Amino acid sequence: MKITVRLFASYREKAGVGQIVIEAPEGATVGSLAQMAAMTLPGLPQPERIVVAVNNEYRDHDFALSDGDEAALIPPVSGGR
Amino acid sequence: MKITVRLFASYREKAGVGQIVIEAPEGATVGSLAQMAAMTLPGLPQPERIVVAVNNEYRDHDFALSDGDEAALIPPVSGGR
Amino acid sequence: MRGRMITITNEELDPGLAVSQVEHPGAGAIVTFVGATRDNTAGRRVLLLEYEAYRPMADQQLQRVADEMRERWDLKGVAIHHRLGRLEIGEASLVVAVSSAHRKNAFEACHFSIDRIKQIVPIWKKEFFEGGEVWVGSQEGFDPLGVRHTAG
Amino acid sequence: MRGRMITITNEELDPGLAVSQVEHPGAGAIVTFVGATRDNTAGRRVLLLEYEAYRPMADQQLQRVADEMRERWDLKGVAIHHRLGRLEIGEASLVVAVSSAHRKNAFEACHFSIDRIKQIVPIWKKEFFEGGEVWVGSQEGFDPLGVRHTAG
Repeated sequence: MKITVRLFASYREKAGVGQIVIEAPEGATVGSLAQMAAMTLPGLPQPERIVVAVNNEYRDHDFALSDGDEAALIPPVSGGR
Repeated sequence: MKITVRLFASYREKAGVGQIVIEAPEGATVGSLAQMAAMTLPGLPQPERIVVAVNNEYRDHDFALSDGDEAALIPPVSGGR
Repeated sequence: MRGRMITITNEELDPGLAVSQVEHPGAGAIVTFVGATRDNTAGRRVLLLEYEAYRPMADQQLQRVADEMRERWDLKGVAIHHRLGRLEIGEASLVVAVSSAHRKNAFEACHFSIDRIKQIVPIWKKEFFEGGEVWVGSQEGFDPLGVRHTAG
Repeated sequence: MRGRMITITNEELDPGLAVSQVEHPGAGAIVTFVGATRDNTAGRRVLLLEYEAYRPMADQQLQRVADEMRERWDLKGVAIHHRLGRLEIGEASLVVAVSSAHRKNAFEACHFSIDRIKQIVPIWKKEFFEGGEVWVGSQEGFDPLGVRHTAG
């Protein structure tokens, strides 16, 4: 299934790209996506520390992905200050 | 000695006057002024509960008055809200 | 900087002016309080208000509140504007703006200022109801010298 | 009421607009927070800033903050404006205005909103120093789901 992965701020700059589309196996979860991302993209933290939003909602690492999902890797936020 | 006594808000309305000049004996204090005021002006609380400012400073009832002082009887304040 | 930072006025208050008065390159936080009169007090419908002050003592006591704020907290700027005269419901009677490097100081100092103004600044509010009017203020709690709790 | 009450914008923020958006005849208190970037962070001189957001998620999370405020406190109005793009030092990046009948609710809710925005709203700040730039944000404390303290 196709997952759009979006990157922001420090993640985007270190990866050198703001968006990639990956082909994930059936049954892939947020956790397996984080592992895949940490292996293929430079500058990400350890997989278990990557915070992920799926279709604009924060999801924990057990969350099952579906074909067409937009998954965003969310670096520590720093708005408001 | 001459003391100008100023009245505000509820005190002024009950007394029907905003300012009086009284002749106080030498040695008069804020406390004796409060007693005099409570006896002669209608609608004031008990003398020991009258808060007094002398020349724009809050003063306790032991404070000695001087000729020419301006003494204000200060009802409970209610600004800011 | 436009206007006086600590002021008592018959003019309509402008919260944006107070904010601009405390802006500072070292200020990360500006906390502003706007106090207005509600359309009811204890269930009674308020129609109109009037504020009266003993001046210049009220100006001096308002300045004292600002001085106490700066003594207790590390602040960049303090603006306090109090309105006098007749006010419609919802019009601002008080605006306090406080700036500081970190927000905690600004929040605490701003909150303190409102309590302190109600303790020591000789300003009085009259509420006009249908068929009545009353000067607000509780005889029991009023102790600007802070002595009653010790004098008993 | 002019403009959107919960908004993320590239335009300069106007604290007076936020205040006017939460005015209400039953509101006795309006507490406003203006967050701006200081001219230094940990002693280092900051020259410029840039804010980036993940939209529309950031808009939704900002609305969630406002919803949580209204669930926890009895409020009359909530306005939250967040700025994006390049900012000069001292320009406001965040304005929150909260109105309530009594001031305690407005103070508490306003303070809460700032902490909450820093927890869950996907907006990032980059600070530009002389000879360097850095995305602000601590990996350690970031836990928008609020699970790490239980998961260990």
